[in-house]
Amino acid sequence: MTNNTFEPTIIGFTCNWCSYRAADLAGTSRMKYAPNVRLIRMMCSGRLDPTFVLRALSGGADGVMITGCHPGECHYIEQNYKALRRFLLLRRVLTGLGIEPERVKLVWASAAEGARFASETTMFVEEIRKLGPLNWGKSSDQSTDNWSPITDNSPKEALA
Amino acid sequence: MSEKIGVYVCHCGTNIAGTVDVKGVAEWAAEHLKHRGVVIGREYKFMCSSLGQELVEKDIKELGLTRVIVAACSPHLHEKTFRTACKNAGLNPYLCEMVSIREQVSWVHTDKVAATEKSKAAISGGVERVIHNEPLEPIQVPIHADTLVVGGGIAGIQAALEIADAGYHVCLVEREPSIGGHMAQFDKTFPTLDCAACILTPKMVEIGSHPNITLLTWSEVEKVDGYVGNFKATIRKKASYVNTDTCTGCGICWEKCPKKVVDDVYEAGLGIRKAIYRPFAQAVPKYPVMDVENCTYFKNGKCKACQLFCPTEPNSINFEQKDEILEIQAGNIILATGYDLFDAKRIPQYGYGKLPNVFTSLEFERMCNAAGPTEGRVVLRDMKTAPKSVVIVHCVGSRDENYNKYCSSICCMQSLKFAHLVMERTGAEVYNCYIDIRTPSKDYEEFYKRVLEEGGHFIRGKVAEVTDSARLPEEEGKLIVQVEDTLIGKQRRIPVDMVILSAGIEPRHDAKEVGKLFGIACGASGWYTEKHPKLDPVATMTEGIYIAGCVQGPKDIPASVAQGAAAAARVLGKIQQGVIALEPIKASINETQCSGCRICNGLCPFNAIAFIEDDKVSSINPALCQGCGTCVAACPAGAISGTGFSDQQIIAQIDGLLLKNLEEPVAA
Amino acid sequence: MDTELSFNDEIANVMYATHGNPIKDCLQCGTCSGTCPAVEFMDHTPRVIIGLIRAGYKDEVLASNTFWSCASCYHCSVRCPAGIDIADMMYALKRYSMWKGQHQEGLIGPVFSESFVKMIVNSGRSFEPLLAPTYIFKNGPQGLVQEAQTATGLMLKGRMPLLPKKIKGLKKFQNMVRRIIPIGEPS
Amino acid sequence: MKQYAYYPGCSLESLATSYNLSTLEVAQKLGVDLKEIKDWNCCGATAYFPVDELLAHTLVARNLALAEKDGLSDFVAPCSACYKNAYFTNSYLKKDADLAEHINYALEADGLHVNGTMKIRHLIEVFIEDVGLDEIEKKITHPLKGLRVAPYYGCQLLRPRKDHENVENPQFFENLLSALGAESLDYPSKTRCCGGSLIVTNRKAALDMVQILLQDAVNRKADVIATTCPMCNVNLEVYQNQVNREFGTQYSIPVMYFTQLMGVALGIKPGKLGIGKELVSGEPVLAFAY
Amino acid sequence: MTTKPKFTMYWAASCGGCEIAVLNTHEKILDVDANFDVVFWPVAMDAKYKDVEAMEDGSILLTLFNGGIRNDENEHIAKLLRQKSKILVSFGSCACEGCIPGLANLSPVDEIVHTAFNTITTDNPNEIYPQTTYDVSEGELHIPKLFPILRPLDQVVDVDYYMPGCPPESHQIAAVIDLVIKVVKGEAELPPKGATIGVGDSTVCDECPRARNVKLIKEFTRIQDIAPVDPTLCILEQGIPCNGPATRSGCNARCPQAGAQCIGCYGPAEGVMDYGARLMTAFASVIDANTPEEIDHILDGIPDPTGQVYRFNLAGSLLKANREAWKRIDKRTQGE
Ligand SMILES: Cc1cc2nc3c(=O)[nH]c(=O)nc-3n(C[C@H](O)[C@H](O)[C@H](O)COP(=O)(O)OP(=O)(O)OC[C@H]3O[C@@H](n4cnc5c(N)ncnc54)[C@H](O)[C@@H]3O)c2cc1C
Ligand SMILES: Cc1cc2nc3c(=O)[nH]c(=O)nc-3n(C[C@H](O)[C@H](O)[C@H](O)COP(=O)(O)OP(=O)(O)OC[C@H]3O[C@@H](n4cnc5c(N)ncnc54)[C@H](O)[C@@H]3O)c2cc1C
Ligand code: SF4
Ligand code: SF4
Ligand code: SF4
Ligand code: SF4
Ligand code: SF4
Ligand code: SF4
Ligand code: SF4
Ligand code: SF4
Repeated sequence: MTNNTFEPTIIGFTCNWCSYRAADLAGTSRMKYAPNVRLIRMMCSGRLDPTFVLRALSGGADGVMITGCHPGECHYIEQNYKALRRFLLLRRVLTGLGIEPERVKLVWASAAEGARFASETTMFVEEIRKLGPLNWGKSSDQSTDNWSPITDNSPKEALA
Repeated sequence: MSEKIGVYVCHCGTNIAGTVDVKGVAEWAAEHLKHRGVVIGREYKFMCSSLGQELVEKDIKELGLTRVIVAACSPHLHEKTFRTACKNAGLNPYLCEMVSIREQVSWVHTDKVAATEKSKAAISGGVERVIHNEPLEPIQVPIHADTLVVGGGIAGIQAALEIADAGYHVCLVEREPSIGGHMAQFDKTFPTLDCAACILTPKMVEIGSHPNITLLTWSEVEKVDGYVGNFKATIRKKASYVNTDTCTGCGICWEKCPKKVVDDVYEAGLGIRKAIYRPFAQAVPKYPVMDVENCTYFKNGKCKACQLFCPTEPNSINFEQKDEILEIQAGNIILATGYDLFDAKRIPQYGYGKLPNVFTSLEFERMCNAAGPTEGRVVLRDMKTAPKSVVIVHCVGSRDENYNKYCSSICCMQSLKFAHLVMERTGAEVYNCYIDIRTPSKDYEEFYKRVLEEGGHFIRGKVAEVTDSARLPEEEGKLIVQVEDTLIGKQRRIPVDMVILSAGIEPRHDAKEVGKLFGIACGASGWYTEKHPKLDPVATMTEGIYIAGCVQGPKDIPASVAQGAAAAARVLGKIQQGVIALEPIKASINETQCSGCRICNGLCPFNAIAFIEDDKVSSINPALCQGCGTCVAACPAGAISGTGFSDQQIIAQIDGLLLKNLEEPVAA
Repeated sequence: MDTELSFNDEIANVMYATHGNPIKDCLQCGTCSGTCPAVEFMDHTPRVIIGLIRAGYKDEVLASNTFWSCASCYHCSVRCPAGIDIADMMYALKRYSMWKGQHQEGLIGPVFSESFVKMIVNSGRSFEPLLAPTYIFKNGPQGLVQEAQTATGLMLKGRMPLLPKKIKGLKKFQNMVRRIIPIGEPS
Repeated sequence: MKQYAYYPGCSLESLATSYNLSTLEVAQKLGVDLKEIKDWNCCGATAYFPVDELLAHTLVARNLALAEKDGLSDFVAPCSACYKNAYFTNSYLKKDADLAEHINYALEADGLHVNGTMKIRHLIEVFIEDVGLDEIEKKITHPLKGLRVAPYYGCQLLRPRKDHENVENPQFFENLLSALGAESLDYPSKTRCCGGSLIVTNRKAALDMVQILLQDAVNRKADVIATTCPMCNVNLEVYQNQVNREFGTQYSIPVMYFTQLMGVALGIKPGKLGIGKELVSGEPVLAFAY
Repeated sequence: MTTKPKFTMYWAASCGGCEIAVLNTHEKILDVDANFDVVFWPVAMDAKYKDVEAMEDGSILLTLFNGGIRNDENEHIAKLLRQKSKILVSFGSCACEGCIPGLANLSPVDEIVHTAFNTITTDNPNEIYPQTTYDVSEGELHIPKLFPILRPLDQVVDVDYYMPGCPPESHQIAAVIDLVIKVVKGEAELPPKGATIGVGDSTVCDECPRARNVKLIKEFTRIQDIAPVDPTLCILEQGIPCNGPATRSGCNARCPQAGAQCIGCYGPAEGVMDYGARLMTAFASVIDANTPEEIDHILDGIPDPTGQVYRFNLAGSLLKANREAWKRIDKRTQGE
């Protein structure tokens, strides 16, 4: 697969206190990074519902980046650990569904780590670029009319 | 009802317009998001200017906008501005959302096309989200006028006095038998070398006698319930076995007590006290406490000398006394629990605990104190010989990846003070071994200069080790300090009689647990996290809980006092308001849907979630909830919802960001 | 854009497993030098070497005997408050100077290392008698006498084997080495 | 019985044969099953890192790979330098996938593969932690009563322990010696470097370092210096006469492997422990036990 | 007789358990007969598709449709019955969310066929596979063509009501039948379209009698690996992943009452978008560990997390199927 022209679409979740501020800092410091990540602000990484990730992936995103305060530095004391727990389970479930777990990434960035935010973002975009498009949105096209049933049940050809 | 949405795209001069096709974006929104309710898409040079704000206000009034999107800088900068503008025009402020296309687009991207596309996606996401925003009203909570101050060091003392003097009641809880904290252990304080007792004692006495202050020493907070304006603290007042109603503090009991105990707290292990004791002469309150761990009677059932000799009528010693549990109400809480000294034993190469004449800073402070174990004489561990030469080691446990990474900020000045005191009291040669001398405050550099002039030696180099293994005849029987003098590039082995370790300061060993009790967090280094490091240094993330003094980070007495006063001012402001408006971003539980599975119960760090046994459902106290949303994300039954960051809002924003709303109209 | 690597980065690049080591974090505190048991025999202390590296004094650094005097005891690394693995950096400097073929005259270290490597490549094991001649002469005639005395003493005690040992799978072992450094084709 | 992958290292085949002998004797007595790794190679000691870092790690990794192949879980080295090398390479292998890939590429040519799953142990650790001091104490027949021992840890043994132990003032060696009935001294230079390979490359520096160690032992009136590493042992023992010549001193202090002291206390015949092979006689030590 | 409203029931990709459940309503089944004209119910009576095709649109009052849409025959009948019925009820988990047949969405269709016809347990030495068309002397035979993935009913046609359960509890079925009869008699009103009927409004925990506390799990295990299970304490609290917290109530917590963990057949609670996500978040929330290593270690106790959280709901979830399965569709639509 050649993906030279493939521009991944990535949804990023940030927490209000650290990672969103890191993104702000990257901005105020005019750091440059890849434009492929579109951010959503939540109060805390603990707000991260796995549903959001699934919705993004099934809706056309090629990757999801979850960011929050460093362990031990959560503004809500310890909620980022809860995000971590969900993230680790979610990755396992995604793997079971044949989705490369690398498509969902968890990044800790403090409000002071604009540079980290920028470099992690660019790195992630490159990782996703390497993985290629996920294409879930297109496959899950719901209009049943263009669905062709399998006409030949012989696996010999299909498996070839 | 279908919404009328206004989209405003800011140029920010050329800040945004330089990279994003602002006009194009505004037009695109008006056209392509029309079916989503966008009725107007405008661009403007400076949206935050008064003219920009008027634009929004006018449209709200004239076009009847029901939702507003401002695509400009970060919401952290101007969200308040535009929400206020909406409010002025009669629109609920929470129906306005900002979309960051400056910090997150124009400033970080160079490709104009990509930046413009990203801006469109961001606006599309914002529009979808704002459709689901609900009008919210701040929650009003009345403020109880009493304040709880925890920790009676100089910071807590200052805070308590400020509030009490302003006419409000304060309850001051101190763990030790007396207030005073670390400052009470010192003899002289830098940079002016005031006598610590002279400036501290009057304040302590004032605390003891202030009509507006309830002083609870030998006490600890065990539990905190409630929320800003309305805290309820459970306090354990430990049994002191002394009836303070009758005790006169005459001192006969501890004079007669046969049991001597090494005083690790106040005397830093250098002196002794009795099993019944008052830590120091100026202690407030003046009553002794009995240390049952060491009391002969409690151990062997025999003695009672204190009771026998107690002269009061009725006798003040009461072996039957029990711990008391008190409950107090408070509107605000100030935590001023201070610091612990870094344990110098953790750096074995400095020999503390093994080589007798290596001392810690606090031991040295006690030695200098006229009321201390040596009555102010600076002597070796034998308690008589004066040293002829002394090395003071800086940065012990500080600025070190192996221990604490931060600078303890007080040890440079304190080491200079030590150098001065050693020279003044013994005439010994003094060497300060340092990495950098940091004296960034008024009159501090002058103090450094003074010590230089007095003849103190300064060696720029971190001490590698202290040993008693002599190599040369002149090293016999001495402590040898091995250090590179980095300024002259020489290896030095300095044989001296005494070494003082300027141990750094650390968060209290129990800071984490205590923080948890009050619902506040520690940063990476263990100090409590302030709301904003520059602009809100005494408030915390938990409304109504303030911090002052060394709990917030290493600092000296002037800074601790300033913070104590600042925290008091914040509290007084709150009390004056009478009520407080809380951000309406909260979680709540739909009781019908809640199954009582209790999965959410352990998740809230602010203890906002309670399980109601009778109904077998959980419920959230809105005043305690800080709106993090963790429980919302966790409830498997989907019974918890959150305002401001609801599932619908976020899901809609995801779809919007992915531009799903353009192709297929999302069902309203 | 400036494409030339700074000396600091060049050195960082030859520290592979420790990812370049944070030598930029050095506080110049001197703990390493104060700790080093070999410091008396170094023309620059470890701290100064770091200072020189950061300031880009390449020639001074390469001309120094400091890293060849390092005993690799890692005591400095244990104590460094900036978390720098100085001992590892000393190895890196050795490698760099060997690689550039640029080091102080008359040092035994480089010769020793090279002959040691050869020996291992040839046999898979190290063997003292074989090693000795390559460096003994460097200690001068007196050194030779001393060494000979010591060696004879050891031989008499059965602590000096006469024949070198070889590992059995030497061919394959050498193929392995070949995948990393050129050692000539198999004979 | 648990089996350990035993990596004697080159010195134990030549200069330190007595270390090997005593190790095997003591291990047998204590029921520690040491299975020598087949066809191991030199770990490169300190001489390989100056030439090529990757090669240095690969040499170490080959031994680890051989041990992994045997399906054992613990890699045991009696030489502190071998131990340190194995420990560091092993931990890098675990942490650094890129390095592991490079190394495995080379190992492939030797038909091997390394995962970094071994637990790296020093011999003394196995005796103290796995056998246990209580167990050792029970088996002692000839306590070393009154023997003043300077416990010399040396440097390499301690470096990998930075993560979990007090490396500046460790106590485990002292505890072992006490269990043997000996009196372990507060030896100030116990973690100072002996000069290691500088003995070859910078004789003057190394002798200076050795001299300090000897002097400290003499100052503490030690009867013997106990070591945990063949390099330390050789430097302190074989080169004592050169130190004397260099500094005009008269040192004649026995230097023994900790395994030799253990062996004596466990009642193993001195000859079986390689005692008698020293240049500075170890005879005086025996007097305390018999 | 002809004035009675018409009733049909159909099974698509399903096991037949739903039909049994309906029959299990005992005497209630007689009410069905008394009040309805059963015109089409393949499992219970003989009928021809042609007869249904001939009916007028909207002439059937109530259709209980169970089973997912796995082949073109399923799809055809689903569309047909939709067209002919006033009230189409998605009946049982297979129709509502895919259920166990939907788990086949974890494999591409050719693999499924291969597994079914050519595994060790299948005696198929000549590797003969069913063909979609086959010529016999009487003419050409057709068997239904498989779709690449299984879809719940509402992904194919518009559905009026949902009745989840594997199978729905008989007492719930009886209640629904009663309701419809009342509606027919004008004694009651239908619930709003799209409602889930015959269920509770919370989750299984709500009906579960087991005691529960704040949950802190240090280890997950399978129920067969611990003995004995405390009969009074919440099963999840004992470290066994119980799907009860996320599963809609209505079954009276049958499984936990019987000593086993809930496996989730009633599907998600009201308003939930993705059932698996709710379970993930539930399990993750009770884990008592903070380091990735510890957490991972605990998660190792759930050997098949995907199957655990999507056992019944995979086809109805946001992602619906395994990526491999989707990829085959991509190829197909791209004309390969
Ligand atoms: C050796 C040394 C010398 C110094 N010399 C100087 C100097 O000369 N000049 C100067 O400006 N600064 C000096 N400092 C710094 C000075 O000590 C601090 O700035 C100051 O003491 C901080 O006051 P605090 O109230 O924040 O904390 P503390 O003095 O530590 O007081 C905290 C109080 O809270 C109490 N407490 C703790 N936990 C609890 C709890 N859970 N419940 C109830 N009570 C609790 C403690 O018992 C204590 O009384 C020196 C520091 C050291 C280590
Ligand atoms: C180059 C530089 C960089 C710095 N960078 C940082 C940094 O990065 N971070 C940091 O924390 N600190 C920094 N500081 C320090 C910081 O500037 C000060 O701590 C802070 O600005 C002090 O605020 P202030 O209100 O006390 O005084 P000022 O900022 O000086 O404000 C005093 C105000 O009073 C007005 N005024 C003066 N006289 C009168 C009068 N008679 N009547 C009425 N008004 C009057 C002045 O016009 C002025 O507006 C920096 C300082 C400098 C010089
Ligand atoms: S609103 Fe923000 S982006 Fe616009 S002019 Fe003001 S600061 Fe700049
Ligand atoms: S009873 Fe206890 S406190 Fe009182 S005098 Fe005796 S030992 Fe001291
Ligand atoms: S204040 Fe001075 S002595 Fe203390 S840590 Fe900072 S620099 Fe070191
Ligand atoms: S997690 Fe949800 S269902 Fe469970 S107790 Fe909490 S609110 Fe109720
Ligand atoms: S949203 Fe956060 S703070 Fe509020 S109740 Fe839930 S967990 Fe607690
Ligand atoms: S010890 Fe570390 S920080 Fe200090 S001079 Fe040496 S390398 Fe630099
Ligand atoms: S590792 Fe080298 S530089 Fe560091 S202390 Fe040891 S000999 Fe000195
Ligand atoms: S988790 Fe399972 S066992 Fe526990 S209360 Fe819920 S249904 Fe019952």
